[in-house]
Amino acid sequence: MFAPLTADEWGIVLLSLQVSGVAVALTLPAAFGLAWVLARWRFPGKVVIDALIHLPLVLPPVVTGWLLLLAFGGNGPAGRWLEDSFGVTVMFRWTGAALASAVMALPLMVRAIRLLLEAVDRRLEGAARSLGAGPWRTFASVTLPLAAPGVLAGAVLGFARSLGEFGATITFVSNIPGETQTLPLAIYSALQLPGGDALVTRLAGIAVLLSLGALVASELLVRRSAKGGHVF
Amino acid sequence: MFAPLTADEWGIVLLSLQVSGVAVALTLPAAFGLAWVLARWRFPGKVVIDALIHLPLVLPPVVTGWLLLLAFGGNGPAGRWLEDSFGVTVMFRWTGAALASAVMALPLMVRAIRLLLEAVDRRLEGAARSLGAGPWRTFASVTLPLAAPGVLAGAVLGFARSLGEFGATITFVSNIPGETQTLPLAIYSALQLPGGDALVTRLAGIAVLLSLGALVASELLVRRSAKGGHVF
Amino acid sequence: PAPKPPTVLAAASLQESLTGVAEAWVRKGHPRPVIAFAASSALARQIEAGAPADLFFSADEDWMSYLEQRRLLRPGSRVSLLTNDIVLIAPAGSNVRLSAARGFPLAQALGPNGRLALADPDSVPAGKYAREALTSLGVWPQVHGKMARAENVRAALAFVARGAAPLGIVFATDARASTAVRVVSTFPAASHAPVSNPLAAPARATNPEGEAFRRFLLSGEAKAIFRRFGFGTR
Amino acid sequence: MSFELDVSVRRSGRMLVAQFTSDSAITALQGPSGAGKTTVLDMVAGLLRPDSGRIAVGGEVLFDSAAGIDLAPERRRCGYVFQDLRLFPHRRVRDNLLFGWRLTPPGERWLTLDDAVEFLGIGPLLERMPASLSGGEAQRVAIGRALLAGPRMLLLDEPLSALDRARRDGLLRVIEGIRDRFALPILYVSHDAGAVARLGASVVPIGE
Amino acid sequence: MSFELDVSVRRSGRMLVAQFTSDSAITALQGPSGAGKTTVLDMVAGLLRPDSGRIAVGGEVLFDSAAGIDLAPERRRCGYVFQDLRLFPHRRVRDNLLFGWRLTPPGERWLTLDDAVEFLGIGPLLERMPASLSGGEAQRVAIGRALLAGPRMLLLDEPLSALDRARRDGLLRVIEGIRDRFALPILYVSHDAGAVARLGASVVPIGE
Ligand SMILES: Nc1ncnc2c1ncn2[C@@H]1O[C@H](COP(=O)(O)OP(=O)(O)OP(=O)(O)O)[C@@H](O)[C@H]1O
Ligand SMILES: Nc1ncnc2c1ncn2[C@@H]1O[C@H](COP(=O)(O)OP(=O)(O)OP(=O)(O)O)[C@@H](O)[C@H]1O
Ligand SMILES: [Mg+2]
Ligand SMILES: [Mg+2]
Repeated sequence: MFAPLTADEWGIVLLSLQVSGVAVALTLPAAFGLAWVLARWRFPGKVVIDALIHLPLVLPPVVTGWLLLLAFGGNGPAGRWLEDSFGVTVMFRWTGAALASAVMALPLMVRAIRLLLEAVDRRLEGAARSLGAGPWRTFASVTLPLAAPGVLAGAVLGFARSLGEFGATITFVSNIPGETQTLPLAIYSALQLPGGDALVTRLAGIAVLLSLGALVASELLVRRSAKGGHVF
Repeated sequence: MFAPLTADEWGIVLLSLQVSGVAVALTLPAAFGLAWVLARWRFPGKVVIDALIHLPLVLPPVVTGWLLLLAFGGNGPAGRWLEDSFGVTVMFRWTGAALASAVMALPLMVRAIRLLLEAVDRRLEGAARSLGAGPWRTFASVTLPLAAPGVLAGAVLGFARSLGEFGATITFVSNIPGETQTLPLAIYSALQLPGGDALVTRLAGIAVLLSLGALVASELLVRRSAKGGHVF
Repeated sequence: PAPKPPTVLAAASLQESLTGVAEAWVRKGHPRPVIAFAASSALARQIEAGAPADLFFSADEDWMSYLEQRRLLRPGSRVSLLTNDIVLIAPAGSNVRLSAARGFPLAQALGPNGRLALADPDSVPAGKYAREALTSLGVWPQVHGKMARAENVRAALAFVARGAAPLGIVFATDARASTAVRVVSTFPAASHAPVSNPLAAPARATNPEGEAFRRFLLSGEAKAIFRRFGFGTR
Repeated sequence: MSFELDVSVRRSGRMLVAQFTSDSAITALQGPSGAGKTTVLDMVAGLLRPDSGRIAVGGEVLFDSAAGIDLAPERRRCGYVFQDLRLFPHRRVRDNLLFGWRLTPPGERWLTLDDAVEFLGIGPLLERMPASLSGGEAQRVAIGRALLAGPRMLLLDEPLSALDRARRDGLLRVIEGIRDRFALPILYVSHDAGAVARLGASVVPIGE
Repeated sequence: MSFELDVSVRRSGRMLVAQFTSDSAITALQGPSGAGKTTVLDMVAGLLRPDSGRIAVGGEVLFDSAAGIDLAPERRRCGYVFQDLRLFPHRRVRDNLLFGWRLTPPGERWLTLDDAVEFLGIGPLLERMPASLSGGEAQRVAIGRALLAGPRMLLLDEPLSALDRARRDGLLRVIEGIRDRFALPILYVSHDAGAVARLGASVVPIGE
C-alpha cells in the first residue's frame, strides 16, 4: 500500500496533472471574463447567463459528457470547427478530457472570482486612473491584485474539481490508458472489480496526496502575496 | 417535450428539492464553522484540514459514495451511531441522498464563505465591541452580514451541486424510485433506456429550470441586501 | 395490511425488460416492486454494506460470486436466469461488412484513427466478454491500443450511435434497442463463456413478497417477456 | 483621577510607552503624527492589548498585566470616535447611530436620537448608506453613534477634523456640555490648539 | 484662467451646481460639510461625470457636455489628494508613492522620490503596508503619491487635516514652493482658514 508508485501509476498521475493543469489554465481567462461581466455589467437576462454557467453543476456529469459528445463527436459541429480551424482533435484524446474538466470547473471558478471582484473597492480604481493608469493598467495593477484571492481560490477549486472529474470525461472521451485515463477513471475501473478495494484505496491515497500538494502550493502563493509581494 | 410535468416527474422534482434543500441547510452551519477556522485561526496542520475538506472534489464521486457506504452502511460505525442517537436511518433513504449531497457540496461552500470572511474589515468588529456588543452579537450583526455574499454564493453553489449530485448518491443509497431517485439518477435511468434521449432532454430541461429558479431567488436576496435590508 | 413491496437491485442493462416483467406482476394484483437500477458493482457493495434488499439481479456472475463467497446470499437462491449474445455494431449509416471469425480484419476495418467502442474490458461485464471473444478469435492484440473503453455498455453504444467510433461491441439486447446502430456480426457462442444474468436473494432478505417475485421471474410467463426484449433464457 | 496609564506596547518594531495620570475633566493627547496617540486610545478602549502595564479610568482598573485584569471592550463602555470613523457599511445611518444605543440599558442612556440628530445636523441623512456620505457627514454620524451608546468615558480621535468652523464650534459647545453635565472622563486627540484651549483640557504630550 | 467651471450634477436627490472662474494661483473651495466640495474635485478629476456643463483648466477643456468632450481621468493629469486617501492596500508605501511616478514620462516628472520622502518625513515607512500607518502618516503618503505623478494641476481635499502644526506648516511651505516654481493651478479644500489665508488663495464659496 505504501510502496512507491509504479511506472503505470506515474503515467496516470502525470496525465491527471496535465489534464487538470491545462483545463485550469484554459478556463481561468474565460472564467475571469464571465465573472467580470456578471460582477460589473448590468443588462437584462444576466441571470440567464448566470444560470447557463451553473449548468455543469446542476446537470449530472454524464449528461454534460453526453452533450459534449453531441457537440464534439464525429458528427458534431463544434468538433468539426475545432478540427478545421485549429487542427485540434478532442475525441478520445487527452485534450477532450481537459475540455470536459474545464467545463465542469468553470462554474466554481466564475463564482469565486466574481465574489472578490464584487468586493473590490472601486474608489481605488478611480485613484489609479487619476494617477495616470489607463483602464487596462488599472485593471492589471489594482483590480486584479485585489481580486487575487478569488482568482487563486477559483484556480484551486477548479484544479481540485478537474482532478476529480469523472462522469463527463468517461462519457465524452472514454477511458483510454495513457490518453484519457486520468486518476478518477483508473479508480473507477478498480472499483468495478470484485476485490479491487486495495487498488482503489491506493489510488485514492495518491489523489489525496495530489490535492494536498496543490493546496500547499496555493497557500504558499497566498503567503507570498500577504507579505506584500504581488501574486500577479 | 413541453407538456406539463407528470405526477412522477413532480415527485422526482420535489424529492430533488427536498434532498438539496436539506443538504444545504444542514451543511451551511458546518461550512461556516470550517470556513471560520480556516480564515481566522492559525495552527500547524491547517493545510491538512483544508485538504480533507477538498477531498470530495478531488476523489471521483463514486469513491466518496463508497466511503460513505462503508461508514454509514448497516455495519458501519457512523451509521450505527446515527441510528442509535437520532433514530435516523440513511441506507437507501432520502436522508442518505441528502448526506451524500451535503458532503459533495461542502468544499464549495467552505471556500466561498472563507473568501468573504477573510475580506471582512476586522476594524469594524472592534468598533462593534467598543459600542457594547459582545463577541456573539458582533458576529451576528457585523461579521455575518459583511460575509453574507459569500454565504449566499456558497449556498447557491452548494444547492446547484446538490441538484446535480449523481455518483456518490447512486453508490451510497442506490437508485430507488420515490426515495433516492433524484433528478440526476432519473436522468441516468433514462440514458440506459433505448430511445431515452427525448426523456433525457426533458429531464435535463427540468434541471435547467430548477437552477434558473434557484439563481433568480438568490439574486432577489442579493438585491434586497444591496438595498440596505439585511439578508441576515 | 397490504403486503410490503419488495426491493429489487438490478443491473442497469435490465431496466427495460425487468420493468416489463414487473408490470405483468403488478397486473396480477401484487404490490409494485421497488427496483433500483445501477451498476452491478455498486449494487453488490450496497448489499455487502447491509442494504435492505430482497433480490439482486446482476449483469454478471463475478459480483454474484463475490457475495456468495461472503455468505451474503440465501443458499440455494442463486439462479443463472438470462443469456445474451455479444455483437459487433456500426453506425446505422455505415456499410462496413465483417464477420466475427478467427482472425477477422477488425483493426483494418477501424481505419488508422478509428476506435472500437466497448465497455471497460477490465471491469464491466460486456467488456469482459468482448475481450474474451476477441482473444479467442485472435484479434485482441490488433485492437488492444485502439479501444474506447466506456463506463457501461450503454455509453459504448452512444459512442457508435453518435459516430464517434466506427465500430463497437455490445450485448445483442443493447443493439436491438437503438435505431442509430446496426448489427454487423454476432460473435460465435463458442468464442466466449455464456453470457448470463444471475438472480439471487440476499441472506438478510425477509420480505415474502421478494421470494414470490423471485419465483415469478423464474416462471415461463416472465421468461417469455425477457425473450421479447432479446434475451435468451434457461 | 480620571485617567491613570502606565503601559507599553510594541508597534512596527518600535516600543511605545505612555505613562501619565490626569485629573482634569478633559485630557488632550498631543504629539507629532505617528507618535502613538491613536495607539493609546486603542489600548484604553481594549482594542489593543498592551504588552504590559496598567490602565485605570475613574478609579476602575480596565487593564493590569500584573493582576491579570483585561476587561473586554464591550464592558469598558467607552464612546470611541475613531480617527478612521469605522461606520458599518452595511447599515443605514439610522442603524449606525442606534447600534450602541440599542445595546445600552435604557437607564444608562443619556442622549436621545432626536437630540443627537438635532445638534449634529444629520436629519436628512438617516436613511442613507454610509458609502454615500461626505467626509464631514460621516464624521458627525460617527460622533453621534459613540455618544448614543451612553458611554462612561469618551475617546475622541480628531473628531472635528473634517468639519467647517461653524459646525466645529457648535460641537465644541456640545462637548463642553457633556463635560459639565455628565462629568465623563474625556481623552481628546487633536492638532487643533484652539479647540484644546477652549475645552480647558490638560495637555499630555505623547511620544517625546 | 486657471479654473473655469460651470457644471451641475445630481447627488442623493439634490442638485449640486458649481459655477466659478478663478485666476489665482490657488483657489480655495469653502463651504459647510456636505456642500459639494469633494464632488467638484471629483468632476474636475474626471471621476464623476457632471450631468451637464463645462470644465476647463489652464485653458484646456476637460469636459464639455455640449461639445461631447470628456477626457479620461488618466489624461487629465491631476494630482488628487483624496479626502479618504485611497492608498492601495496591496502595495507597500514605496510602491504607492511610485505608482504614478512610474507612469509619467521622465521629462514630465518634477519631483524625485528622495525629495518627497525628505519633506514628508516618511523615510522609515517605505517598506510598510498602508494598513499599518497612522492617520497622519497615511495622509503624507497620499500627498507624496499625488505629487510624484508629475501632475499639471493639484486637487487637494483637506490634505493636512490629520497633521500636527509643525508638519502642517512645513507642508504649507512645500505647497507655496510648488505654487511659485511650477505655476500649477491648485484647487484647495480646507476648513483651516489660517492655511487658506497663508497660501493667498482666492476663496470660492460652494453650496450657497
Ligand atoms: N496596525 C498597526 N500595525 C503596526 N504599526 C502600527 C499600526 N498602527 C499604527 N502603527 C504605528 O504605530 C505608531 C503610532 O501610531 P498611531 O496611529 O498611534 O499614531 P498617532 O499618534 O495616532 O498618529 P496620527 O496623528 O498620524 O494619527 C506609528 O509609527 C504607526 O506607524
Ligand atoms: N457617492 C455618493 N452618492 C450619493 N451622494 C453623495 C455621494 N457622495 C457624496 N454625496 C452627497 O453629495 C453631497 C456633497 O458631498 P461632498 O462629498 O461633495 O461634500 P463636501 O463638500 O466635500 O463635504 P465635506 O466637507 O463634509 O467633505 C452631500 O450631501 C453628500 O451626502
Ligand atoms: Mg492617530
Ligand atoms: Mg468632502
